[in-house]
Amino acid sequence: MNQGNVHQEFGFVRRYIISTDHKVIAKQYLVLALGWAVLGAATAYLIRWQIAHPDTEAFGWGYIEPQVYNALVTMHGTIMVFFVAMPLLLSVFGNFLIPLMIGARDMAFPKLNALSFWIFFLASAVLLASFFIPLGPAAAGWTGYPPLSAKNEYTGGGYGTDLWLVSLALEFASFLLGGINFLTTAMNLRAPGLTWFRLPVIVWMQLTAAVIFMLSVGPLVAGAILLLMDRNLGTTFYLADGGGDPLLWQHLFWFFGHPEVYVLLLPGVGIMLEVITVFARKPVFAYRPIIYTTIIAGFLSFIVWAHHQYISGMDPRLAMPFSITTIIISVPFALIIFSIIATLWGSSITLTSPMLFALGTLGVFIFGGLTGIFNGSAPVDIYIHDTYFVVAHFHYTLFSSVFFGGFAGIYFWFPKMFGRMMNETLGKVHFWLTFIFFNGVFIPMHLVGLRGMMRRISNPMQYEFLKAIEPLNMFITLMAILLILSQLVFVVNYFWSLLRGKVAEDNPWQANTLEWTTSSPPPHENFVTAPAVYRWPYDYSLPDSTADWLPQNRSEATAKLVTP
Amino acid sequence: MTTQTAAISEMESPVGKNGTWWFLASEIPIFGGLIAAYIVMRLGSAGWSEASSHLNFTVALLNTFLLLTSSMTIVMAHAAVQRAALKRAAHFLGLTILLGLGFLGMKAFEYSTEIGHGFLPSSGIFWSFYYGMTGLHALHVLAGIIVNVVLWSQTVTGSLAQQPHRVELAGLYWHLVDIIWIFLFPLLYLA
Amino acid sequence: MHDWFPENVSTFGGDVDGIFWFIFYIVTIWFFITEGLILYFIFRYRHKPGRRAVYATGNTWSQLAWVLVPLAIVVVLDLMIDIRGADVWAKVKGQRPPADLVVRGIGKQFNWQFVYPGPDGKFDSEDDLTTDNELHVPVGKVIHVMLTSQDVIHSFFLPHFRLKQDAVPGRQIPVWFEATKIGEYEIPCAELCGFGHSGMNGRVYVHSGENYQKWLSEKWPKS
Amino acid sequence: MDSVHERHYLIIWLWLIALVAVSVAAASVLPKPHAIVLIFSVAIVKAFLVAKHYMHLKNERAIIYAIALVPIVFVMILFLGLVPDFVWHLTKK
Repeated sequence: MNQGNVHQEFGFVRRYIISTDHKVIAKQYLVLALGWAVLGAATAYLIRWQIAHPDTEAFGWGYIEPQVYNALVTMHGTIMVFFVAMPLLLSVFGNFLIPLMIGARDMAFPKLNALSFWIFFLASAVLLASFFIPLGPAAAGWTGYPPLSAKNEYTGGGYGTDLWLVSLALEFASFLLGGINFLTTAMNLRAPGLTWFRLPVIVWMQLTAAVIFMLSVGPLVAGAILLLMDRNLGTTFYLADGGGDPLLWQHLFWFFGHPEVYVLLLPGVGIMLEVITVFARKPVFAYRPIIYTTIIAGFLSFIVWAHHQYISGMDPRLAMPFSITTIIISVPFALIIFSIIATLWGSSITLTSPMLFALGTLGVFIFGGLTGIFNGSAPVDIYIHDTYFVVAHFHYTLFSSVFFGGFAGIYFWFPKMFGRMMNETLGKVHFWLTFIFFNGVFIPMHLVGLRGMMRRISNPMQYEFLKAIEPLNMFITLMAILLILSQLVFVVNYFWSLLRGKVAEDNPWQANTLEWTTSSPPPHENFVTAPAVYRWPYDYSLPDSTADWLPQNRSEATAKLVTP
Repeated sequence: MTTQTAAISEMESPVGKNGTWWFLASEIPIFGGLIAAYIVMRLGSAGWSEASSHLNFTVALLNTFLLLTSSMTIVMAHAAVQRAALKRAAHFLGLTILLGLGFLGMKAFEYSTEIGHGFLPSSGIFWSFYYGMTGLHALHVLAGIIVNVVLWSQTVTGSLAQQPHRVELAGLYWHLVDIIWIFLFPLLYLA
Repeated sequence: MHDWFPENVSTFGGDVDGIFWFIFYIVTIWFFITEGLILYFIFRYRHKPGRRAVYATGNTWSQLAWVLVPLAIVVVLDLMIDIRGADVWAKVKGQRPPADLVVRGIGKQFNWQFVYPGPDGKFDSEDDLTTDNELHVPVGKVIHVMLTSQDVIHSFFLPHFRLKQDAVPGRQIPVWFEATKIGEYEIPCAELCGFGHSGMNGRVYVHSGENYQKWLSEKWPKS
Repeated sequence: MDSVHERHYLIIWLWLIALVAVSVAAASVLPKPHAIVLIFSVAIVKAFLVAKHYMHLKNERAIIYAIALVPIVFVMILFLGLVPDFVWHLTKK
């Protein structure tokens, strides 16, 4: 916290490039994440083209060789999970919201925050560079299972896999530092009166996500170092010939990989919850149970990882214990979902575009959660493992959190971020197109999976038993292209609103959390006068107050009389 | 100045200490995962003890002594800087740095004799783990030395007097590196 | 609706499908309850001037019961799924019935190799027979396949038999199946194994007892 | 007061060195299984001494203990999950 220099003006570089202001850093992440999303969408398009029209020239690209196809699949997963979902959900919203929501001037370690971003930028540069080197980027799947990833002779690739590993290691370092910052900020810099149980749920979820990321990624960092050594120093950690074991990587990977799912899920659920309470004008139902179950779910996420490995050659006696924990993890999430549904009961709903996206998150996530039960059941997984059923399932959960949740967050906090409103009509059009085409892609994909179509095959027409689903695959591809194209509505809305949007009031949605008590956009160091907190963030439609909202910084004395 | 945070920060640890502990928490699974993998792989197959017997036990014992002592010296530096005895802190920090460099020097000597005897990272699964674990640990020692050198230079300029807690934070990290070695030593050399 | 799956031709395929449908009915009901409620609430509780939302925080047990009771049902259903699932898992991957025929299955880029022990019943002997991408088995007999891999991880997938198992270098993993129907079925690889992953495809030929004997006598004419 | 601190740190250091001597002696004298149990018990004691006295855990609040211990719990879980596949490994060739 430096010397209260709220009005100090910096030059362009200090303000936008090497800024240590958490709001600017959040926007830097936003730009980078949305940029990566374009590339992620492009890889999705090429993958879908190849599946629907195998071995024809993809429009705008050309013939997709099998080797290139594997690289596309690998990069799609890597980009979407590590370079879109993680920065968008954690870095953008975590960075922007945590200090504002707790009434702090900035993060606990602003310079470390900037450093996190630039390490992430470096990770991005390394991954991007791998597209342009001879033999192309990594092609061993986003899970990078050795031995395939351990020797170039197996993939036919080159240094792409090394760059992929280096890029992931950098990205993990960046998010570890980011997580340390989030946690310390929330522990130390909360405004007076803002107790732990007056924090907005999204802050709790961001913090839980930071903790489970921090505690799960270590073994994979170690695993990645070992894989780099296998590739470059001739060690044999993952090679059976030298006494190693390929399964070791899978355990280290999924010990991180499954908590990672909840790292991506919780912030999205948090956004959904905040947006729904605001537009339902109703307090979140079962606030404390939601927080407790969030923490329980975070803990449970560490004891379910082997459900990714039922048929991997893992000891079959491990399958049922992990199957039980996996299916039991539905309980905390069911509580959160039921509570949100209960929040909707007796509410007063306005269907703005952020609300539509938040409800979309809810609806889509329920579907994804329910299909997860199939995957979690070890015997069913024998058949559906590594098929498109799994692909459809995790797109239902992750697309809901990352894109529906992410869009809800962007539409909702855009006025606070940029001081202008986004266009409502375009927002609603964007929602309906996204919602319809998303389901158009992924509902049929479950059926394709149940027919047995394997993941990561470039040409289903090579198999007799998959010939019948060709029309379905073509339909999915058409829907996917439309889904990607309908995001243009968002792009137009985003840039138009940025330049020409209606100037936003400080609190356009009449929300209670602290970020809405300062100006839009907030000044450097966030608050002109430091806020004090008197209540929890969900006093919507409090019976005795005149208005149906009551910000956190209103004291008891003024609560009943004053319209905020 | 920090009126907004005064109410809470009185009850909580200082920012730097919380942040450092979270950082240590994120380091534990990195080495923890590595050690867990080493133990299960070793329990699951034979021949590791034989490979382990080629390691230079004396050097490792000396290194254990150096690192344990350096933990003591850095905590002494902390005690000194707390009562503004900057010169004494500088001596202890300097000693810590020298002990750390001594550790790395011995490690380098150890590596070079092993490689001279033909034991490379590719010489088998034990050697893979040996070089992987000690190498990663040595990098941590190196990072700690760099931090300590920065702090030492701040005793020269005198700026450390305003930031005495920095020695404690550097110490926390340094002790973790020491603790990791406390486990690596028996795992690799004694078992 | 039941032709969502390929035709089932193994003895345990029905059990796998059965647990699938068991879960399917449970989650379908939950799907309609939850999504139905959401839709109903969105229509029913749309903002109207003059009507305020109910201030319900769920802080009392009587309110919380609306969440906890369904949650208890979820727990019970979860356990039912696990208990039924455990039996099926044990049947497919747990204990294997005694083998009538043991074959080695070896994954390699990008082929399935099968090794038959020959008339002496022993592997690594003179009369072993190695086939590429062809697995010949008799109908109604218990077949054990000892899976391993020469290079990377492959996944031995018999969609019609509801069987899948990764073949891992350095491990020998046994799987079993018993075919119930004569025919020719595919054995794709289900784990990304390199540029030839797509198209890595073997065949299992399920013969009648007679035809299988004929195949045997073609391959080992001397004995 | 500070000289008290410093003497305390020195005493801990002597303990640490003594414990190293114990484990080295154990490795050369005791039969292997016993030695291993002793050596790792000693290592845990050493780590505990460093954490408690040098890292000042004895003066810290519960939250710091939680931050330090929870990762260890998760590493233990990982370890237990690895045992069946790599120690028992039914399917190893």
